[in-house]
Amino acid sequence: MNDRSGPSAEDMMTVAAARALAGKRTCFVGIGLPSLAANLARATCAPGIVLIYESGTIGSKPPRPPLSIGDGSLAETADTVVSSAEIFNYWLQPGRIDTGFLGAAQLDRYANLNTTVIGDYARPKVRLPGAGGAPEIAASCKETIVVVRHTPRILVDRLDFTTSVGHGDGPGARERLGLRGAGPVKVITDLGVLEPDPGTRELVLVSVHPGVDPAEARTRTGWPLRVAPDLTATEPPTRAELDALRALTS
Amino acid sequence: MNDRSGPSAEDMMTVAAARALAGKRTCFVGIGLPSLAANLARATCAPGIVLIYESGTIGSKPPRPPLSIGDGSLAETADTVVSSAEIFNYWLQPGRIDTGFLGAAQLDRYANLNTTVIGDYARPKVRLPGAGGAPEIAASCKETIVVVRHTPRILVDRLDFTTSVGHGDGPGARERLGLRGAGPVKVITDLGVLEPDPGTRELVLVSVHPGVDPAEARTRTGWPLRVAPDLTATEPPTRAELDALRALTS
Amino acid sequence: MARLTALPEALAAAVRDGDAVAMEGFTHLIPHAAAHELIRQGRRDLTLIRMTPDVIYDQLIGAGCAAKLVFSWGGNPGVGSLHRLRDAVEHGWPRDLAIEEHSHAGLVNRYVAGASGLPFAVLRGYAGTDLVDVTDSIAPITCPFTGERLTAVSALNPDVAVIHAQRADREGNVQLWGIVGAQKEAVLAARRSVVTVEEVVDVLAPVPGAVFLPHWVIDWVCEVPGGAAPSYAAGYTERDNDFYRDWDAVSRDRDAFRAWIDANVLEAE
Amino acid sequence: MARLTALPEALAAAVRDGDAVAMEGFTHLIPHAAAHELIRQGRRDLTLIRMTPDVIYDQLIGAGCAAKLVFSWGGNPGVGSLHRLRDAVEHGWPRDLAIEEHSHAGLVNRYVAGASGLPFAVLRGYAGTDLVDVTDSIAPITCPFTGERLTAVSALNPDVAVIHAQRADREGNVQLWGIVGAQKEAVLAARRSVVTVEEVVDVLAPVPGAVFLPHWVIDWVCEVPGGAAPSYAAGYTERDNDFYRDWDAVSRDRDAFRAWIDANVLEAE
Repeated sequence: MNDRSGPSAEDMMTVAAARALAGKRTCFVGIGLPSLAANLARATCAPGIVLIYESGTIGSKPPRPPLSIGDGSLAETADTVVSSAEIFNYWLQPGRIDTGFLGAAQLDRYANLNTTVIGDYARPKVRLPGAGGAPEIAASCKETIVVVRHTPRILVDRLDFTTSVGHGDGPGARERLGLRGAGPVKVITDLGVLEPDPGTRELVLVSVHPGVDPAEARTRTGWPLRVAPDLTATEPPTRAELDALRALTS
Repeated sequence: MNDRSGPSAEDMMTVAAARALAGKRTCFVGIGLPSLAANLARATCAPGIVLIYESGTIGSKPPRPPLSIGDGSLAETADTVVSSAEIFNYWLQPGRIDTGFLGAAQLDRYANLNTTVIGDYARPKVRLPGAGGAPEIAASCKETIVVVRHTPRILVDRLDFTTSVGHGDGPGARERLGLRGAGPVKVITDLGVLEPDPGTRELVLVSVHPGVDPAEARTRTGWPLRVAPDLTATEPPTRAELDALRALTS
Repeated sequence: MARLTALPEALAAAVRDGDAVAMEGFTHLIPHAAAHELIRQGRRDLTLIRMTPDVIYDQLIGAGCAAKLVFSWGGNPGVGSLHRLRDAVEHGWPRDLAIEEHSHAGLVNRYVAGASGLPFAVLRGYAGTDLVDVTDSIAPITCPFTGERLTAVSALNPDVAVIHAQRADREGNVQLWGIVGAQKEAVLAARRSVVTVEEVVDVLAPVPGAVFLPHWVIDWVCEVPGGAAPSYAAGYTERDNDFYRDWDAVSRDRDAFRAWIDANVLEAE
Repeated sequence: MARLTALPEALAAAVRDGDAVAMEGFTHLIPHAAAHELIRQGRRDLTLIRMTPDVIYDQLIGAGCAAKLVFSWGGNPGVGSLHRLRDAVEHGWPRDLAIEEHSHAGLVNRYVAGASGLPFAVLRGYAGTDLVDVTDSIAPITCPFTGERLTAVSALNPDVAVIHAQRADREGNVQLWGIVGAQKEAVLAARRSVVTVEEVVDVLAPVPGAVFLPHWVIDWVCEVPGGAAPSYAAGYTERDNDFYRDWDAVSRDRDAFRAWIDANVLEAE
């Protein structure tokens, strides 16, 4: 990648996701973009953040984002490595982790997530990887942040399958289900940032990335996306953020 | 102790207990006499036996029997040390350990054990240490061996408290309670060896140690002790057994 | 009691057609050599159990060894889909594949219950998800103290667990370290177990973070250096990330897949 | 977030009268120095929780700090009775002591449930024993898959966990090894935690078999060399078996006990 190139939409999404970790102590990291963003946060706004991977590594400090969740560098740089049983039972489930980072193949207006199938479960059009750690990350982290590309195939009116619960069917849903974390507080896309309305829990566009027309975000959303009256523009990536990102991905 | 001294009743009890481990692969060891006997077995009839202590040490090979169940030598000589949760949940509970060695303050004719209180529970005459690992050792080992001194204060008609279940109230009791191990197969005392009758599960005197009159064993038992028609005499300790015992205790 | 044998002999004795087989290793120490041997031995109708089916089960499924898959995340980590798994689920090729799926937390607790000799485990999980409707091994359970409603999952006790580890000694004690996943639980839950190792040594020097499995809970130990490739064994081998990336193209195409299996599994030994 | 402080300051902040306090360490790494500090601070009405009350709780009970004891084996290991515990239960001296007792398996699973954020744990235990009649935190539970009846125990979430470990780094990460007992579970189950350590070091070099507790689950770390005596810290100190044997005579007699506490706890600092 050319060092002089401006930030892409993807870069902006990663930077915005990294910024969401400022002030957080611990993050349960999924692989892919969440892992890149979490490591960018560690290099910029959250230098002391403890990254926890579902492979059981606690306090991983990989020099480069790993390809897989089980890459050797995650274990070698970790403060400790625990078993799969322990990472879920002792560390994730009790709600001691501040932030969970999730992706999804489908997301609805309440930030519920599908990573299981597109189409009918018994005869799916697309068989997706499935749940992994997501349902319990979504249930138990003090809050979650979802990172997805902004297309109407992903931001859908209705999920084909509910793999992980966001805000369920609206106010009070998480409490009724006994989910103790606060659920998704931000959905970060390549166009902007969505947050749940404090009253209805429906996702609202609160910020657009530099150069993005809010109308484009609405067009690319599978439900009639509400736009916050005080819609803001995302701060563009700083030189330091982009340098740190390049250092991680070059 | 004088190397020339003959075997005491206590020595005989220890040797008889050690012999009961011949052919066993694994033993869950309580502290005190069970630990001495298990280590004697390792030095004599069961050289490869794996000793497991409830402190979480698996494969301990202490050079001398430890004072406490947590002595450093147990961990230092172990194949591995696991947490308290793991030793009970993964190793004891599934029934993968051949023999459990137990002591008791009271034992009844069905080899049920009391290690909790003498007298009334709320205002006990003697507050004993309590359950420890015993209830689950008694429940889950493939079989258990109980080692007690032969007095009517210990071998009682009725327990003041049931801490650990032997053969319950007789035939079928363990099955009804869902206890999957076979329960006590031998009670070894300083006078002889008792075994459950295959039909009634009541303990029967099957062997007396050298020089012991079976009448004495009956007198020193708190219920009318039955004597096996084919009562045998315990083989006296061999020179090798006594030498090994002296080496452990000197 | 562990026996040290050659891998073909161990698997021929341990795994029968129709068995439920757990081959564990969470993106590390994945027992690929053992999977290839199962393909060579022509095993059929297996229930394959694994948190992360990964390329190893993509190969077994594509080779027609599996009737059912029990899993919690079925992708090629960091790359994308498992195309042989998808082809089986989406199109029934080379045969229909029954699916029983969980979250990681649920599946690992099924192993924990199995290793603990319990019929079920309890977790905070699945509430509000559609997984409860499609998976029979999930049920609600109520706390007898607080009345709170939680989730139970039934125990998993595979017929056979197969894992890869760094080392064993000549008695068959096994030592593994790095990312340790659910291997201990899988072995302790299973009726029989086979462990392939990078090397057999005289003495297992203690290693920080190592899991130790004593010889008396293992049935077969087989020395298979590199037996985790393209996965890795921390301290011995590196993960072959290029293989995982390249697998995407190989596995997308049925003929390319068959040619790969022919050349790399069936004609190899 | 761990703060490195002096022990008196940490305990004054962490432990209040009436708290439920778990001081763990299974016959190893027993936090005796912290117990002595609690006696000096005159704490009252504590619910003391510990698998093996041992000499440490004999002292706290005899000194009148405890209103209740939750435990699973209350003896002086290898020696005999805990006479101060017995005197409290049998004669209400120096005050009545409520008792909640379990088996080891039951009590450790209560910690496991607490550490796991669950309201209860399940085990095969207690069936046929009288413990079920005298202990409220035991209840029957039925497997939703097999109908089998098992035993549930309620979660333990102490107000404070106090443990002793070999080492911490300057950030407050803690490392302990040897017999590791239920310390990790006690700390993870507790609302607050205090860890005394043999030494604070710059870097925690990995040690085989070590448990690592990250700084962000610990509240206070205090450097207290020898803080486990007469228990021991593997790699640092030896168990003082003579002390345990001698304790029998000291603790049998109320006056001898009080004199010992005066001389060795109250007048020491």
